[in-house]
Amino acid sequence: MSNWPKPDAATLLEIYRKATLIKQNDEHVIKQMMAGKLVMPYYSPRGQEIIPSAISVSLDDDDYICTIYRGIHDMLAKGFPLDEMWAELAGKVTGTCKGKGGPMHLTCPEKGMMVTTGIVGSSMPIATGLGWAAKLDGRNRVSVANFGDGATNIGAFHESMNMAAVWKLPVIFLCQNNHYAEHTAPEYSRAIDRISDRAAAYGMPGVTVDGNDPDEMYGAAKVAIERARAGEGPTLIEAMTFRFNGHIFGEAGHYMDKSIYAEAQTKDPMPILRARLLSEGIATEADLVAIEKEVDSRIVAAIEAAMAADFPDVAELKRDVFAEEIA
Amino acid sequence: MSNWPKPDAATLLEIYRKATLIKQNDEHVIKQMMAGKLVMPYYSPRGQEIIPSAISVSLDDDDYICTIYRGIHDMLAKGFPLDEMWAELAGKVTGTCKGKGGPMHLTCPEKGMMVTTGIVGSSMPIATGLGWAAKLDGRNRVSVANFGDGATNIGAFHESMNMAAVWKLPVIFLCQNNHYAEHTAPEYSRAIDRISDRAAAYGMPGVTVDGNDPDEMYGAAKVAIERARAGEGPTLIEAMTFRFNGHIFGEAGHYMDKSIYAEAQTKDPMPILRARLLSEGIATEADLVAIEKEVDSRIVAAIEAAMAADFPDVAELKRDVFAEEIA
Amino acid sequence: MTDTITASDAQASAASQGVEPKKMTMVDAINLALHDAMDADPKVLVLGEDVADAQDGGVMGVTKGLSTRFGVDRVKSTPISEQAIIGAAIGAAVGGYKPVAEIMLMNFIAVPMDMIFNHAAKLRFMSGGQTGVPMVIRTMTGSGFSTGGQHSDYLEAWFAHMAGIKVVAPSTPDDAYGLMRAAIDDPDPVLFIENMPSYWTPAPVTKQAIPIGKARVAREGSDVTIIGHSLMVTLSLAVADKLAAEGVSVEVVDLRTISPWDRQAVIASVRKTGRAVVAHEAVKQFGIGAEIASVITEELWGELKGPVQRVGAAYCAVPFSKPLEQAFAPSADTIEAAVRKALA
Amino acid sequence: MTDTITASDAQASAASQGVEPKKMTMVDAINLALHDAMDADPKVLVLGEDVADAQDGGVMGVTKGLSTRFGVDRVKSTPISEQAIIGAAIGAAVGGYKPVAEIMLMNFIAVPMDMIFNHAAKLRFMSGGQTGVPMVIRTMTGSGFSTGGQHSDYLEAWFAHMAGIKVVAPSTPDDAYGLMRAAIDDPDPVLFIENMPSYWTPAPVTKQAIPIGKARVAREGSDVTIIGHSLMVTLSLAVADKLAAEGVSVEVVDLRTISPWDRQAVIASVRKTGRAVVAHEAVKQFGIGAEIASVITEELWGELKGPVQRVGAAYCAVPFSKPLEQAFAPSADTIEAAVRKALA
Ligand SMILES: Cc1ncc(C[n+]2csc(CCOP(=O)(O)OP(=O)(O)O)c2C)c(N)n1
Ligand SMILES: Cc1ncc(C[n+]2csc(CCOP(=O)(O)OP(=O)(O)O)c2C)c(N)n1
Ligand SMILES: [Mg+2]
Ligand SMILES: [Mg+2]
Repeated sequence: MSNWPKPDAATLLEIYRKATLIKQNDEHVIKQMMAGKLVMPYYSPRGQEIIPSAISVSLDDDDYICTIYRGIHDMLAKGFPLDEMWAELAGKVTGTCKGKGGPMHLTCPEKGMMVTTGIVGSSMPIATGLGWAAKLDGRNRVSVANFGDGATNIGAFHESMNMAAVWKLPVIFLCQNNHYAEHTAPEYSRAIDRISDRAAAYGMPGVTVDGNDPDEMYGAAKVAIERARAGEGPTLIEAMTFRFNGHIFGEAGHYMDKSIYAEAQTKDPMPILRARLLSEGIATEADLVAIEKEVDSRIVAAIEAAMAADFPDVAELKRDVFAEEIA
Repeated sequence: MSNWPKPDAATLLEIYRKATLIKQNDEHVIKQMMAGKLVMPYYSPRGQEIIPSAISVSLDDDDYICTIYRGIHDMLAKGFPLDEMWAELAGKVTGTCKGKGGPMHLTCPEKGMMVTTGIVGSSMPIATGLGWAAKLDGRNRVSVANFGDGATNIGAFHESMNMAAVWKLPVIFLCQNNHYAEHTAPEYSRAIDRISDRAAAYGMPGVTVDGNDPDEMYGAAKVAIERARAGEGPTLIEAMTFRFNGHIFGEAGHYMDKSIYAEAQTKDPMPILRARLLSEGIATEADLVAIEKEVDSRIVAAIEAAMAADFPDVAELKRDVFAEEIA
Repeated sequence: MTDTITASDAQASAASQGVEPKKMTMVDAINLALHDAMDADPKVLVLGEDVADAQDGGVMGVTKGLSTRFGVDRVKSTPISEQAIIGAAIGAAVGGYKPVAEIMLMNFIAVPMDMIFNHAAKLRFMSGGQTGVPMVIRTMTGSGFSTGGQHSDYLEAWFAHMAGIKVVAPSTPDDAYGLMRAAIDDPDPVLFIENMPSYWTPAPVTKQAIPIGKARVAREGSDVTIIGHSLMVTLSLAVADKLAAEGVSVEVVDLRTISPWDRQAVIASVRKTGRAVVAHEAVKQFGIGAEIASVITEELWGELKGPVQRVGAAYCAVPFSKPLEQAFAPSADTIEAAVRKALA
Repeated sequence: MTDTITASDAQASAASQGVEPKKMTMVDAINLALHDAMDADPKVLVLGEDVADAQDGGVMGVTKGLSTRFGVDRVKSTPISEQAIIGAAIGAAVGGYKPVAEIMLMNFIAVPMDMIFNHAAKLRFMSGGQTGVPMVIRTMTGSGFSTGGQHSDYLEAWFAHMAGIKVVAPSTPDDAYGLMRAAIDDPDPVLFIENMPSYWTPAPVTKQAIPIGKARVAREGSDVTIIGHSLMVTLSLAVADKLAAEGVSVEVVDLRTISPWDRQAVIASVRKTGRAVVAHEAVKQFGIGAEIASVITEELWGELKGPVQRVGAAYCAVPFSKPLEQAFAPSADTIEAAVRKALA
């Protein structure tokens, strides 16, 4: 909306840097999976890069986020350390979760990356609780709950939106609407068009933005974050986007409507933002290539370290079940 | 609303007859409990008599209803046999559930009274399934889900409202808003005023009516029922009312705001409807006394039969666990 | 003697009808059973996330073709709403239909637990038999696919401890077909546990209904009995093969139905062998093996040659990292070790 | 010798400090424990339906006074949203607080099962120890109050079978206080099971923390051991009294913690008596008694004088009608019969 704050040139470049990391990381993951070097369920965020990049520039390490199986973009944008992420994907003891969590449970509290869940809808109640903690801390922290469009039909969405609104918690409910929920198109799962209209049921502001547009996404996020930091309560943001690599790595995608897919491709945010940075003179081709190269070499280094690291010892089965190791 | 159908004189009298049965039944239950002759958790519907009475006049035995622990009014209005109800309350083998269900699980399929649940929110998903069955039957049946205001904050509400809307099922979601949920006033449980506004989140019509007013309640119910029978899908009705005897028999009620209580009492629907029937010349005092006496004697007879009946045999523990008796 | 069905019975009976049992995968066998059941009874319904053909007939393709053949009124893809899925199934069942609801993975069954435990399993009893809930809940699980902590738990013990619901778990395509037909025809709720590791191994399918509540002697033996279900049966048969070479004769009993389980068949087998091992992939502590071991011990007090051995997963969430995941769940080696302990 | 705490220890220690332990009900003991814990640590929070004083401090009054004393930011009455209640508690715990969440009755715990099973119990493990969930879930149950099929089930077996969560169940006001303090201080999630039949019987409260994972010999004896928790301990003590008159010496072990249970203490007791009865109010089949009986049998093979006897509820929903409700749940008579069978 017209009165929303806009990202300045440096911020736009930072958004591009984060988004590039996400996109290139995705390409490397797929390459490693094709080569059989990573074996895991993989939910590619390709196409959704701008959303977390444009919100994360307004967040600190101190702010909390919870995300889902398709959340590697959220984590990278939030500053998740690459080495520990790759080691975790490879199931190594040097991974952030010592290899015990894997891609669906990546966690990094120093970066505020508190919970990654594989259960649809479950990021929201927990993010609500983190919002309660943030409020009690009195440090203007916010808590961001990431989830998909399909997740807005599950009970946990309703309960946590309502509780966060009643308690005026500093939570941003960030719905990344990528059109599909596994194989399900929206007409099979809800009888309304805009998910953001659901916010009214809780007395919460709700807004739909083009999640691929850094301006809109940055603006909506910033407004919601400030509102939360000011103690005015939660906001629902519906960020429209698309996932180009289907639900899970390896799926056939027959359920996808070809014209919808083709139309979405014309809106791929990565080439659009890149072209804009150049056309608006925010960066030169050389600047961007430098970013892309630097990002790439960081990823390659992380992969190498991950592949060289050790697997955890089976004694780990008895650790971290409880704080005290079990006998 | 102004274009809603209005109950004619005979219908109004029928509503009064049902409501009187509910009110007098409640008085008898309380009397028996005070005398120690019934031992059970009892959730009095005193004050909510008009809601089920005014909807039931538009329902057949063939139509389904699901209700909750506070549901004896819904059942009586739907035609639940008095003898079997009282025998069930007394835990007798002649009870509708052979004494195995008790007050929170009264069931009578011949009258369409399919499920009574003690779990908040759970009447809704099951009523949705009955709506699916009704739709498949192709017999213009409808399914009514009864629930309280507090239940609208639980996940099952959200999921079933959404599913019923997407599938265009013949379900009436009937929220009996009696202001409190156990000891909780609305300001502690939702940040919006009208629960019916939640219907928009599902693309479903939602309406708030004075549940104590037979005209409004009859009209809203009739419109929703016809819509459902016509295959146009579900409706949410929020019927405003009050429960005069608190949440559960025996509670102290300290949480209740005295002025809210006093204000609600001025709206007690029973004396209001009675006075109206007289003032509009729909019935004479003698007519009404006759109804009240007849209702009373039916209840008294049911109580006597219930008290005289036998308890079930302990062998019943092995029956009805499965269709086939267990060894 | 018990009336347990032995491995060869079904095939013998198929053979006696001159039918060559076709080989198919468990996925295809379940798909066929659903087709046949929907064909046989118009009251049979299917619902769940992505189950209709516009959604590719299920993420694993188990329900492929059903909506095209039987229509989208009877085969409904749902929103992601597990409570409403089970609630809708309960309501349809109470209303006279026979729904087969899919909960994609067993871990997600924690979401609609209220619907299953407080409602599906109890409505018949609480209504004094006036209503019943003839529904099937299909769900799938099984570790070994690097899916981490929330996608491969076995939770059969929760449901076995729940009065009013039956629990079945096929280990072969033939059982998957037969148990599915029986589960759909059953007047009470049945939890049908599929396991991913057994999904794609073809085996003969005879298309016979298999009675709920009856175990199957998957292999006869005389020295020790292994009792299990799902993948554990396959692993146990491999252990039996291996030990046969050493002259140890292992009997393998496939529970098929976990609740109500076939005490008679299990007791008969252990009475014969005098030694028992119970294996399940669920966490060992407080798993179903404890009940089975307890009953064996109670019934055969003084007849056992040693304590019943129990095999189950480690007490932790399913770990992601391959070596941990492998060490977490019982393997043929773990079962073999338990058998040797039983024989010691 | 085990380091089991005996009934007299705590009182002796209180007495040695010259303190006369005050008598109070379990409701008051829990209320006091919550007050003391909130006083001792500003990170302790309380949430649940109706828990604040504007809502009368809980429908049973267990949380009375807390919000008045500690404020409505730390003591929050919630909407009826069990998933959000547990989710909020998990989030607060991960964020450094120590929430005590109330799920009013144990049957309602089926609603937030996903939050408990897939999240609270697993986050520490799945994060490789980076996060933890130091929360307590208080819940209450117990039949005998004519509440029918959905308000009085015991479901401890579900949680005992779940890695990563502890389960405790006090049988006395003293244990209720001590276990609550320990549960709140514990770095991991603890399910705290209260039982309504024990709510209003006053008994001395010494205000000592009671270690999680340790059983208590509630009565010493030499002929047979009864193992139980919650109300079963009270009933077992009555049985012990009665049988003492006949010259039978019954030892009663109160588990206090159901998971991880005190194997050492239980085994030591049964090694001494040679006979065991395990009693719980939950449905017998696949209940916690099966695990305990199995472990006793495994550990004391050859030393037991007979099979472990198990006592539990009938396999059905809790019935409403009084005679059925009484026959459904174990009573002193049922336990006595099992003890006699163990002695036979
Ligand atoms: C409670 C639950 N039900 C079902 C699933 C299986 N599942 C995994 S992802 C998914 C689709 C989610 O869609 P959406 O919320 O739109 O997120 P997206 O994957 O599109 O990012 C489903 C149904 C699950 N993980 N959890
Ligand atoms: C899932 C669940 N949570 C909590 C309860 C306890 N409980 C019983 S009635 C009730 C209040 C319900 O209020 P409302 O929906 O407004 O219905 P009312 O009783 O006012 O008719 C609560 C919290 C329950 N039965 N089920
Ligand atoms: Mg999506
Ligand atoms: Mg209410």
